[in-house]
Amino acid sequence: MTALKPLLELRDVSVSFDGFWALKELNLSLRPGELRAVIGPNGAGKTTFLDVITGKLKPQRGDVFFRGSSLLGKSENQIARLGIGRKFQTPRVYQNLSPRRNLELAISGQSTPLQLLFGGLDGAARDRVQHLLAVVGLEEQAHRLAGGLSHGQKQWLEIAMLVAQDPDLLLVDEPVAGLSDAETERTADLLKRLAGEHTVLVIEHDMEFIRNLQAPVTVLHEGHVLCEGPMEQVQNDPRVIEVYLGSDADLETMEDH
Amino acid sequence: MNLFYDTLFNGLAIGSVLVLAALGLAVVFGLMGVINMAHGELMMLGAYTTFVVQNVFKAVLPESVFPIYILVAIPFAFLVSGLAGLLLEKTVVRRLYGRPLETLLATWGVSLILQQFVRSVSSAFAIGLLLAVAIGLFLPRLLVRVQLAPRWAGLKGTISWISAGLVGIGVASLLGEERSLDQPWFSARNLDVTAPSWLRGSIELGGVTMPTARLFIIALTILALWGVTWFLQKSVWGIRIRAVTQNRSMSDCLGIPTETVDALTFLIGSGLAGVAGVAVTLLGSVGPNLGGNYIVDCFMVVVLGGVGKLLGTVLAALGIGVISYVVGSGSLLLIWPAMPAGLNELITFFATTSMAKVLVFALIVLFLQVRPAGLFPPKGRMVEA
Amino acid sequence: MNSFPWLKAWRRWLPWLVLVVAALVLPIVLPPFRLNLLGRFLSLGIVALGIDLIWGYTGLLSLGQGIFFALGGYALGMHLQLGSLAPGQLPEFFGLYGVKSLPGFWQPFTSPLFTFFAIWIVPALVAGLLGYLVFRNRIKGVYFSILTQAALLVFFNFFNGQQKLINGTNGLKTDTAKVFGDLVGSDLVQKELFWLTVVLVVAAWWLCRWLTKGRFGDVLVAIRDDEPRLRFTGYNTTSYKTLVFAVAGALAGISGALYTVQSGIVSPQFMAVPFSIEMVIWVAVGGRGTLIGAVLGAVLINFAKSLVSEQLPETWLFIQGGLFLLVVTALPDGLLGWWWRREVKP
Amino acid sequence: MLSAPLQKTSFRLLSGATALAASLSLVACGGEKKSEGGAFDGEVKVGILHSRSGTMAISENTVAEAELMAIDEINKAGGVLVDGKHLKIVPVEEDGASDWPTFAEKSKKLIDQDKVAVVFGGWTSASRKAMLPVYEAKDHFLYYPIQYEGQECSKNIFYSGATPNQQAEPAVQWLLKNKGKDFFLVGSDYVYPRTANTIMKEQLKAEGGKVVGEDYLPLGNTEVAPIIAKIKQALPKGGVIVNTLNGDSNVAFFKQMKAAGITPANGYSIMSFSIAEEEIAAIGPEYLEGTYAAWNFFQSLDTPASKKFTADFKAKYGEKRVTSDPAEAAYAMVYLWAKGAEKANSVDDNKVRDALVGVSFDAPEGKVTVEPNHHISKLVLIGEVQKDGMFKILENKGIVKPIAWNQFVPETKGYSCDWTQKRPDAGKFKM
Repeated sequence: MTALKPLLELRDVSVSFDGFWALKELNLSLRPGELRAVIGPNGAGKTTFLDVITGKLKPQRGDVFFRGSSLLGKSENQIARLGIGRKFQTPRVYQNLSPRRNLELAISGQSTPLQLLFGGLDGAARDRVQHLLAVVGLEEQAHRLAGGLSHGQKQWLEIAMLVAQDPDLLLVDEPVAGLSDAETERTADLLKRLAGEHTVLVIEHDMEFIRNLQAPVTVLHEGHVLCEGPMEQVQNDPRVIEVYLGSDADLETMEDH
Repeated sequence: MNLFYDTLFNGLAIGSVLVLAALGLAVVFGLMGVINMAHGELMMLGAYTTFVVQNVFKAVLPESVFPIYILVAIPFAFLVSGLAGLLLEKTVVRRLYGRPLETLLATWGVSLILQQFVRSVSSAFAIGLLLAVAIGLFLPRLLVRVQLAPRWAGLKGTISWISAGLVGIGVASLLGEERSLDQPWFSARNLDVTAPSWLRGSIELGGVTMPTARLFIIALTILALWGVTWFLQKSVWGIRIRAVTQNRSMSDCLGIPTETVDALTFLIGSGLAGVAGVAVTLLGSVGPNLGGNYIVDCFMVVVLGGVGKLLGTVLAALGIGVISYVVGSGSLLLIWPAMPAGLNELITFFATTSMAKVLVFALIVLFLQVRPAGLFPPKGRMVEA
Repeated sequence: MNSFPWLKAWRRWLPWLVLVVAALVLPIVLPPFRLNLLGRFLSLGIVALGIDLIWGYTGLLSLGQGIFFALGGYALGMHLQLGSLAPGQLPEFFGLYGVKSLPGFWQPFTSPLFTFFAIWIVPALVAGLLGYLVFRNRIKGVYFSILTQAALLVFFNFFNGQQKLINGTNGLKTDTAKVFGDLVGSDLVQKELFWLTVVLVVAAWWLCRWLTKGRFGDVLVAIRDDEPRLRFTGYNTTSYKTLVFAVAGALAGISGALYTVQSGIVSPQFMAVPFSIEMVIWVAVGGRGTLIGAVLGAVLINFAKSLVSEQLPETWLFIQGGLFLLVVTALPDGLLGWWWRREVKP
Repeated sequence: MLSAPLQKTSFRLLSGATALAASLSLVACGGEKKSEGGAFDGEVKVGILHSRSGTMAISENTVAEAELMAIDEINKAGGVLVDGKHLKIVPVEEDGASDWPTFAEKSKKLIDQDKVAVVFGGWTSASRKAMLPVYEAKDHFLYYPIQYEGQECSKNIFYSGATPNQQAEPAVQWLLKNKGKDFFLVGSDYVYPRTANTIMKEQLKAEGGKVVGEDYLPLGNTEVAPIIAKIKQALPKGGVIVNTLNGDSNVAFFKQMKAAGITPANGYSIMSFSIAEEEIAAIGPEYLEGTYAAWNFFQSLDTPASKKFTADFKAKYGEKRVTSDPAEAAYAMVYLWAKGAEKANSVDDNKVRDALVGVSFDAPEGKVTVEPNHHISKLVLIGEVQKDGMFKILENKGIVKPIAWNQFVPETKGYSCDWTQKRPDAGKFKM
């Protein structure tokens, strides 16, 4: 297992907002093909952590490596081009474009203005868009504006956009918030299928969902890693129970979170 | 050294006018994210209020109290501009929260209307206007039951306002037949606001001539800054305002009346514009175009200062003031008379008030390359949604 | 409404019909003065198209399009000043300020070819540079608007103050210059310019349509909707914004040049703060993101302004102010958006 | 069209009207028009083109009012008598909106659309320069009533304001003789102050004065502290300041000069070329008392014609109003045109042009005559601002003939303009 070089590695990353350390000497590494869940109470620095990886925030200290080279100083779009895709906490789709066009923007390997003006989308890409629309069940709505979709549909559309982008590393922030149980299950299946070929990092509050993923869990607390390990082990770690609920409560209630 | 103090004082003097003028704008922008293009016109209302107060003092009160009219004008100007701002917030800005560009355009429209308003207003006009506003507010209530095709439904308000406007115009026209009612109050002319004699002289201190009007404005600026800081930091409503700025929905849940907070913020920002309006009557002309002379400079102050802190506004304004003065007056040539010919020519080229503005803007754009969010950028995860 | 397809078509095509009539029938009917006005207002439609591109599609509200508009006008104005001179002669106004030789930057404008390119490339370059410096730093929203306005004021100050270089406040006149042996101000040349304007409006419209209908246009809309999201998808949004701002600059330059020869003068007034904000309102009234609405808005509002200011100049500001309020509160999609609105029950 | 007074009232009545209401009112008022003007044999339309909105409206409104007053008077006296017919003068008012291109546009409209016989209009030199090509291209006529910088002599413009040798030059001479040799020149940043200062610099060179400084303020700018600093540096112990600022800047300039102690009491002589009675009232006489101005007319000019003009103006527009040089020049201009038309026995503009040279009118300032260079001879006065906002006349140089091409400036020295000569270069030829 350890023979493989880590795909993503964060070394001693610290981020401060006006004296408040949102991340404190955070260390974390992901192997290629791994599926990893990250949990943590509110304010643990989960979103900040994604912001640092994707280039939105520059850490005051520490470094982030992707395939062995540093991501610091690279812009969001350069990092995305390197193969890191991100899904946001609240679904972010382009409201005034149809789902099909949303997907076409995500799938395009071409990203410069000239390419978009003079190059068309090839047949394979079109088929893929059509396929993804079918997968997320948005064929009917393919030509309506995405702003008119329901919350769940937007979540699925965004996940589809992430898949369309075909990154090596998928950063997925709360993919099942607001989804029904059936949808949640399908999402878990989808993510599991993606892992292996891709590396997937999921941030989620829904413990049932994480248990479904059957993935190792990293617990963030106050900007650093509290503990790492399989779900069962983490669940029984007294430190985790303490930060979530105070000393004597049971982790099961986290599901209501 | 003398030159140094002279430069410092004049830079401070120009800067303090900018601080005062931009303060209200910065408060509203910083706290509500709204750019009020009508800010300059609210200053103009303050200046017109000063004119009215001055004339009342001249006409009604004994001559001995005339010198203090300017002090009396300050609270009045705050009130008049503040109420005008409140009306603006209640009728227009409120509908546009979260759409800053639209707010910008709408307030520009209001600024045009205000400019023409002070030019045209006469008694007949005012009565017609009041009537139109009354009808405009009342008519939609009557029309609630009227069903229109969806295409027209959205325009119901507009249609009723237009009809109200027509009634107002009709009434104003009828009243206007009476010549005394038809006389414009201010007309398009510049108004004569004469500072009391104690604000027309100057004080010599350490070889620097300090006009009392400038000193007065500096004092007024410090007072206004202190007042705003105190209000935001210490008063109950100030704390509420800051709470709403940081987290609107949370504040709402905690029972803070966010709508009242918005209105209050706007009122204070507009009122400060009114106070600035009083101050600029000491320096320049009072006319319908007064606002336009200051507004872009105010924007530059806000952009340079960033939205986070009032300190940014103050430093930005003083910085712009000192640089404009140093460049515009060609003081550099005096400090270093033997500078190389090329540089000398360059400095002379920029040593007029208009070219100094060009240079200051270029410097601001350069500065923004280093600090894109101004002197004191806001931090944290709320910055970019 | 769906039971009347012809009615739907009528709704769809009426605005186009209005424009075609305006372009084909009015030249025959209108007296020369009004036709000249129509030509000028149509040329303003081109700058409005550019604004629709950057604001209606991309969400960048520029309050400084007057800069590029005036640059285009000045480029052509300078050429016309030089074109009708004998060799070695200087434009007359230089004599007033004691300038003895032609300033260096005037020299290339003797060439018609250089001028032809300068009219749109110079504004595009200036817009591109300004845009790059601003967008590179993620300055956007109202900050961008205010900065463009300040830039406008700076250009205004500069042109207004440089008597010796560019004739300052007075601007440059074109009516008494000659093209192909005829006075620019003559009815014949003006009529030709009208047709040239019509052709260029169509060309500009076509260009904007080509830019907006494909995936490039999708990126523009996506920038307006959620720019950070697009960056995380791997698009360098700065380059898109810079490019589209430069295109709008070039359109403004062409528009300014056409407007100049049809007004007979280019002056720093083209860079006055209110004029550039007015341009935005043409687009807003016509309908953001409709392209054709921008042209329609420019023509309609300017005709209204011209008529109102002939009869009751004091009321124009009230009407204009009211329009600003109207389009942001009751008619956010402008006239065309309202006209083309789907009749669905709310 | 509306008659002048009706239209004037409708401006006020309908301020705030929508375009719809505007057209309605036009229809309504249009009906009343026919009931008046029965005594005339016909009409002649003239254009009045001044800024009624924007920055310049402050100044130009008065000029337009003076022109309308002259038109009213002429109509009351039976109109223009041409070819045995009494023609009623019908003014067509347009708004230049303080925007030079608009002046050009509205000129075209007045000529092509309204077919006016002549246009009275303009204030700033920039607006005149914008209109000039229109009138030259269409061979039509503009009558321009404001003192200006000279260096222009168009076949298609009549200038009823002062040329530099009727205002700036005598003022400089007077200052050199009575006030001092060190001059600081301050002006707005546009063509009139720039050109006027160029001329004055040449004059000072020739007559033994010295320019110690020169600065310009953008139109409408009110931050004058840098200029004041420069004045103090250049003239620490007093001296002469020549002010060619225009519009709003003057208010800031005088308020802050006073505050900085640059006052007549401290040895500074300030001469302004754009401050008339109207501006004094708006700035406040307190700030201006003791400064000087050179004009061709002052309200305080003690002649019967002057007193009558002021009395009539006040009766028509209100007791508080004042008359001033630009108003007087505009008023005289309309009369000169009417006399020219009667002399030509036609309102055709080219015939009037030929007839107009040599026509005289007993203007409020005295007898003025149109000279062959399309400018008019005028009375030259130098005055000092008094507490009441009026001028005390310090010197009366009598009637001075206009010189279009300045004789101090090397480029134009020795050139002249004479439109009565039938030579192709009549506008500018070497004497």
